[in-house]
Amino acid sequence: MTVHFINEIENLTLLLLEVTSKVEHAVQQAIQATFSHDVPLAQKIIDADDEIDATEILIEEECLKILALYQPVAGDLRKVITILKVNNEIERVGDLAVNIAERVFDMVSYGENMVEKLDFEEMTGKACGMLKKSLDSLTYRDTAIAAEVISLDDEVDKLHHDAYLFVREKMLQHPNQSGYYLDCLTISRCLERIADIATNISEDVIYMEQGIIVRHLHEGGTK
Amino acid sequence: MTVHFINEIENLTLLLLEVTSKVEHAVQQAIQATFSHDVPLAQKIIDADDEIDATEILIEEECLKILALYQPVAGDLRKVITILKVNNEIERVGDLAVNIAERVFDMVSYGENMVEKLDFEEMTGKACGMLKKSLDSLTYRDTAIAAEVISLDDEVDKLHHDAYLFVREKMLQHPNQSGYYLDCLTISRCLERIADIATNISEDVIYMEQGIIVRHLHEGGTK
Amino acid sequence: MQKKKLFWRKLANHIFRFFSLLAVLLATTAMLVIVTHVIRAGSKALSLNFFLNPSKPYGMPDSGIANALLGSIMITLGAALLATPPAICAGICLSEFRDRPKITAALRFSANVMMGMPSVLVGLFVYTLIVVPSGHFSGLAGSVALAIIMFPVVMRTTEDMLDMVPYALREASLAIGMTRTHTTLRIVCRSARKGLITGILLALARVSGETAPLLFTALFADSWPKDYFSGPTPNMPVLITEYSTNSPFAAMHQAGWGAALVITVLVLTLNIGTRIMFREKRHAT
Amino acid sequence: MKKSAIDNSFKWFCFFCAGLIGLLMLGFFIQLSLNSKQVWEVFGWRFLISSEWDPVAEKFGALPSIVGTLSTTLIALLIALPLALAAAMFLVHAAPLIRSVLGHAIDLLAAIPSVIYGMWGLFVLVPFMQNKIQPFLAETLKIHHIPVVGRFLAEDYYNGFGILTGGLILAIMILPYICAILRDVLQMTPPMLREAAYGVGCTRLEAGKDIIIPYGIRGILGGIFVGLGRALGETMAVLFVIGNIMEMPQNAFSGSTTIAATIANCFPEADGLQRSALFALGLILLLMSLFIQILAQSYLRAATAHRGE
Amino acid sequence: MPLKLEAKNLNFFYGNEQVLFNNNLPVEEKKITAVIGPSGCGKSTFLRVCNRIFELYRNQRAEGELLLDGVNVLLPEVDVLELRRNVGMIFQKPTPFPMSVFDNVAYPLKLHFKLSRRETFDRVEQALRGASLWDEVKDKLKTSGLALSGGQQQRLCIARAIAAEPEVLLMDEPTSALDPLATSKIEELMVELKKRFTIMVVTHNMQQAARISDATAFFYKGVIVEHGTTTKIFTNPANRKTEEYITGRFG
Amino acid sequence: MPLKLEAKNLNFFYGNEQVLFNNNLPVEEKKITAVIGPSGCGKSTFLRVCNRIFELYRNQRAEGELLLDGVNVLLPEVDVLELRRNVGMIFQKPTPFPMSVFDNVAYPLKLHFKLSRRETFDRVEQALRGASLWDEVKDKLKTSGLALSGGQQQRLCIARAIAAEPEVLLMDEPTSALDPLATSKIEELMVELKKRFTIMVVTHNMQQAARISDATAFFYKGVIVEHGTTTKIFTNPANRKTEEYITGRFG
Repeated sequence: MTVHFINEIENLTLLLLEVTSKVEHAVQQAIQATFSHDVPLAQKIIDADDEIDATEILIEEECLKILALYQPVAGDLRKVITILKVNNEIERVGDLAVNIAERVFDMVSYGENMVEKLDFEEMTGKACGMLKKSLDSLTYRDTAIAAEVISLDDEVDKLHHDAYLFVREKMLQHPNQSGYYLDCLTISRCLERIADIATNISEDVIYMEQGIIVRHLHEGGTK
Repeated sequence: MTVHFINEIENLTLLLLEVTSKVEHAVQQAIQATFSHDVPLAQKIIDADDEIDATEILIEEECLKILALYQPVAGDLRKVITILKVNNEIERVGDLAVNIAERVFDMVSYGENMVEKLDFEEMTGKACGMLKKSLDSLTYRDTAIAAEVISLDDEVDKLHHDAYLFVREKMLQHPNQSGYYLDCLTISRCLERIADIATNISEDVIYMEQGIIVRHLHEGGTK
Repeated sequence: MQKKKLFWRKLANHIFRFFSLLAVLLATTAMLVIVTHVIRAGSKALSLNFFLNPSKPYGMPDSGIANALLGSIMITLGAALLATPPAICAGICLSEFRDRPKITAALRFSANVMMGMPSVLVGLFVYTLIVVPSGHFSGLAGSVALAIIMFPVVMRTTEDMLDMVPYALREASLAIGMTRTHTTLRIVCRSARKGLITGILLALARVSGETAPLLFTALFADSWPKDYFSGPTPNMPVLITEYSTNSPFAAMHQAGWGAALVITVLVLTLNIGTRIMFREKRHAT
Repeated sequence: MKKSAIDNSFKWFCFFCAGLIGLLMLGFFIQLSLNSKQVWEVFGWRFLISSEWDPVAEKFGALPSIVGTLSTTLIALLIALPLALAAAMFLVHAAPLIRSVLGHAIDLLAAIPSVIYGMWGLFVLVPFMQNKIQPFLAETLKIHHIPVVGRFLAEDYYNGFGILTGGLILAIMILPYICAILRDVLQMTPPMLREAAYGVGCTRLEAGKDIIIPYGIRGILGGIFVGLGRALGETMAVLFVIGNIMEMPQNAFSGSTTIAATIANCFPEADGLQRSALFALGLILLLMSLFIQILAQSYLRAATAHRGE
Repeated sequence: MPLKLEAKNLNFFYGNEQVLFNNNLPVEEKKITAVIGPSGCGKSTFLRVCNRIFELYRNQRAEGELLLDGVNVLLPEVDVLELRRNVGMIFQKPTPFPMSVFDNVAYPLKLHFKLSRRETFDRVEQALRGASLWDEVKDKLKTSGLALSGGQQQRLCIARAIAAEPEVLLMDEPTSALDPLATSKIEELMVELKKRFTIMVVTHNMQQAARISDATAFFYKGVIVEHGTTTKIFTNPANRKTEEYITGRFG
Repeated sequence: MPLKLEAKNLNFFYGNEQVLFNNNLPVEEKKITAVIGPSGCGKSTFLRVCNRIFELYRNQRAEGELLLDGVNVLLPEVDVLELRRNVGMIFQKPTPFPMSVFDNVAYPLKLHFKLSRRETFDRVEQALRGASLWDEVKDKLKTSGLALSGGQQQRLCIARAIAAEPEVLLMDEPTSALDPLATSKIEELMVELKKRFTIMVVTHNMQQAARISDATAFFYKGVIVEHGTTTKIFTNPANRKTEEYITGRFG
């Protein structure tokens, strides 16, 4: 019956990859919407989250089903649990995309050219890249990639910190635009959290492959 | 062998309760530290997080062990998975407590009496109360409590929204203190997230007891 | 205390093992003595003529055992033909049709009792049943007597063998849509085939040496067994009896030993042959 | 419909065949009872306890035959049983090669026709008893001076025939027979039970006497009864060596007779009341063997049921 | 989903003792339905009603309806031999017939169909392939079926059962006498077979039921306490008894 | 942890065929050590070396060391009767002796000790309680051990084994002939027993090994491929073969 177990796991991994790419897309579009103050796009992203949530539930139920029906042990068990946890994380990323998109409604009130915009391109690229890579490490069971993702986290943290300083400075300069900059800070924080989530996923992958829990080992540094 | 399985699960639940009360305590102390600008206390909270992290890893390993050794199904399986997920959530609460405590270092720079303080007492009480209740619902397998927790989430959201409006107003009034109010907003957000986490836990409990995934069913409203 | 106990336990064990070895040696030597004597004494009588000529009254030359051998074969085969088919059906009845457990239990008990029936009584029975009404001894009466001895043996062997066929096999056969008869004959009996043949042949080997019943039925005659249906028929066991007890002459004794050797070899050959050909679980009876 | 008709007729045919065995058994009883009616009418129950057998005077009694039958059987069993049991235990534990060689030898010996034993008894054992054993007992051991034992073993003249010789030949005959049954019973002890016995620290003797024999006890008893029945009804082996004297035996070397031997011996020349007396003996033998068989079968059946668990 | 088999109000009696009580069970076509429950709960009995093999024994009787494609097969006018061709059965212990491997499979064909030698051979090969046994036995079709290993014998029995092209396969703990390796082969085979047959399998082994079945019925004391998809039963059973049984709280 | 039993360089031969190769296995005191592996991997053989029961058979021999409390019990000068008192064994099928329940347990006592009736009775009761059987049989101590149910028989055998106060209990698939309910009782009993005895159990059933054992040794083709705590083996085995075996990839 191992064949069937392997098939089920593969299907599940594919489903997870699919929802990940959707989520990633959602994050990128949300960032774009904040930049272009595109309310319809933001609304679309918020609406699309339902689908992502549904997929999360589906994956979780499948994991439960696999655990109940195939009762895996050792590596197989770790794989299922990892998928279960990664799935949870991915859904959180989806929620973060929604959080970003929600900011748009507030941001538009400040008008396109009224404010000095923050460029999230680099940060978005990095965070999404980390997410993608962490999922790659899951798919290809490659702990090297996972380790790389973990090391990248510091860079994103740095970018977030920069954004924070930028925002504080701007608020001092333009107190009346502080609402806008608050939104920017929220977005930055969301992106930083996406990077954190990618790190978590990578840690889970390392656990899956090697059976070692690396979480919290390096946290002292990054937090 | 069911006896041993039940014992293991009970021990695990106890461990989880213990770490939860620790985390709760950490949150309350962190809030107190922000209010009294108590840096040593904040540092203590941050240091104590290592222990919480260690317990999280321990609980997760125990869950994996139980899954591998006892291969539970049905209600038993849902219980283990719920503990696994709740454990994860609790650790996040611990991280949030650290986040709150970290704000203290920044806040002290504004001096005790310089700023109009935000009173987080009500919000902290509510959020921690929800967390406590959600764990009670897990312990007593009581979905009524879980449902109550879920319904309380809106109140905390409301408080967070109030805090947001308050912060924005204060920033306009005192742009030079905007750093402080940013910290306050962060704290408020952390508390709101604690409430969210309590809600998640309650949803997990409902799933455990009834096998129905209630997550996302009501999210449209609360997010 | 424990050490002492251990010593006595071990001593008792050694004594026991010695005694059991002794028992085996004693038993086997007794056997060897008999068998070698039969061979030694019997081989003196053997010659080609001994096998080719019929037996003749004392004093006549070229006496042999050919007629007795032929008669024995006829009587034994006749018994097998008479007994086997109904005995197998009777065994099938005991093993396959259990819906009347009381009747089958009674029949099984009868068969067991019949298996232990002293053969001399079988002789008496057939004597009054056939010999007296028909007015003469006959080979057929001998066959009937041997058949009566064979019948319960084959019947019980059949039952035992069929019982060894797992019940699931019957259900499996019925489950693919076979009839009951078909299942019994084609599947169950076929599964037990080896055991059945072994049982029949061993029963045959056993009755082929029976003497007592033949004394009352086939009797003996110094002629070719042409009167199988109507007169005394020569046969080996009675020939041996006649030659060894009822005759004071050494020459007759020697011929008797010869006949004894021949029948022993025949019975054992049949026995060994059966066991080798259908090597399966042995059965005591 | 047609298929079930075949099924039914086949079933009834089988029942008919099986019924034959019941008919046969009844037939034996009826025939022996009918033919012995005359004796029972003349002598009544005294036939059983009378020791006279005088065809000329037309006086018949069954006691000598019964005593001869029982005593030869008893001797045979006393000799054969311990040897058979010990030998069977040895065979079960012996190395595979020895086990199979000796085992087959025993199977074959059990198959040798009884007339051969009788003949060997007549030509070898009787002279041996006459020329060696009896003189040895009487002259070397002065057996008749020993009280009690002497009464049983002393005989004035040596002829070799008698109860002891009959018993011996029966013992030799049933030894392989019982041994084969016992070996089969002992071999049916599950290997795991044997290992369990050794596993608690039994020696071979202890395992045998406390575990293996009790486990097969019913089968063993059944086997003994089957051997007993066989000895009881045996004709030819005893006929040659018992002496065929219709008197109450005085001691172990007295010539005597058994029921089966009497029938075989006297029947050809008998008629009238004597023939009826022989049928009456037959009836007694039938009842004895029936009794033994009932015991044997009840034990054997219990044994199979208990193994079938 | 079309129903292949459906028990309606099925009751079963051993003499005066009732062992199945008002059983209702729909069995979907081309699915594996596992029947689980503690010893003596009537699960094997239920299976033995489906091809009326219980009729071998006196004092056993079934009441109620058992619909095969909508026809109540418990009615006396339904030909039992034909029914048994349509409903194959596999037993706990392998039951190869005392004949060659080839004849074992060809036997039911000869019984039920009039086929040429060529056709027979083809269908035997097909059945053996269907039972994943062909490659292992193609060179020894003439050897006795009893000479195969336990797992092979069981697959031979499956080949025999499917040779007559039945619609339903009943399996009564088909792997309980086999070692783990042979068991997993049989399990894989069963999943393969459900593409063509409707399978009902009684099993003691809950993991097995979980692994291979699509639907599960839980029997307790002669009553079907719960039935539904296997996933449902094993992750979220509706009945407390079911939950207790599958989590090992009893039985 | 103190080692109770330790195999060092243990080799085993059936005639000329070697079936165990250089086995090294430390067995901790008062723990349950499960021995798993595919059929024919030598796991039962390993157990049978531990009380030298293999010596019953010709052509079987063991080489190397098997230390019981540091003493190599394979040496001929070690008394085998004494060793077997110290190392009890439970078999696949229950093997009650053909005597009463009481005598079954009293037998090894009578064999090895000189005890008064009172003492014997007390120790029998103690052993039966230890095997969780006392309550079920206290009213029928005089009935035959064969009259008990399968699960009770197996517990009777356990009582018999522990009556002589051995130090090690060897169990060779002790539940493979039992139904699930009896199995779970035996498993609970085993966990109870490890408070007093060192237990080695051979099992086919991986779930069982997972549930009850503290340490697990995986045998493959006569070699101990991996041994360690059960948690480690079942969540994160070091060897690929072990992983493949416990996840059902083979065997």
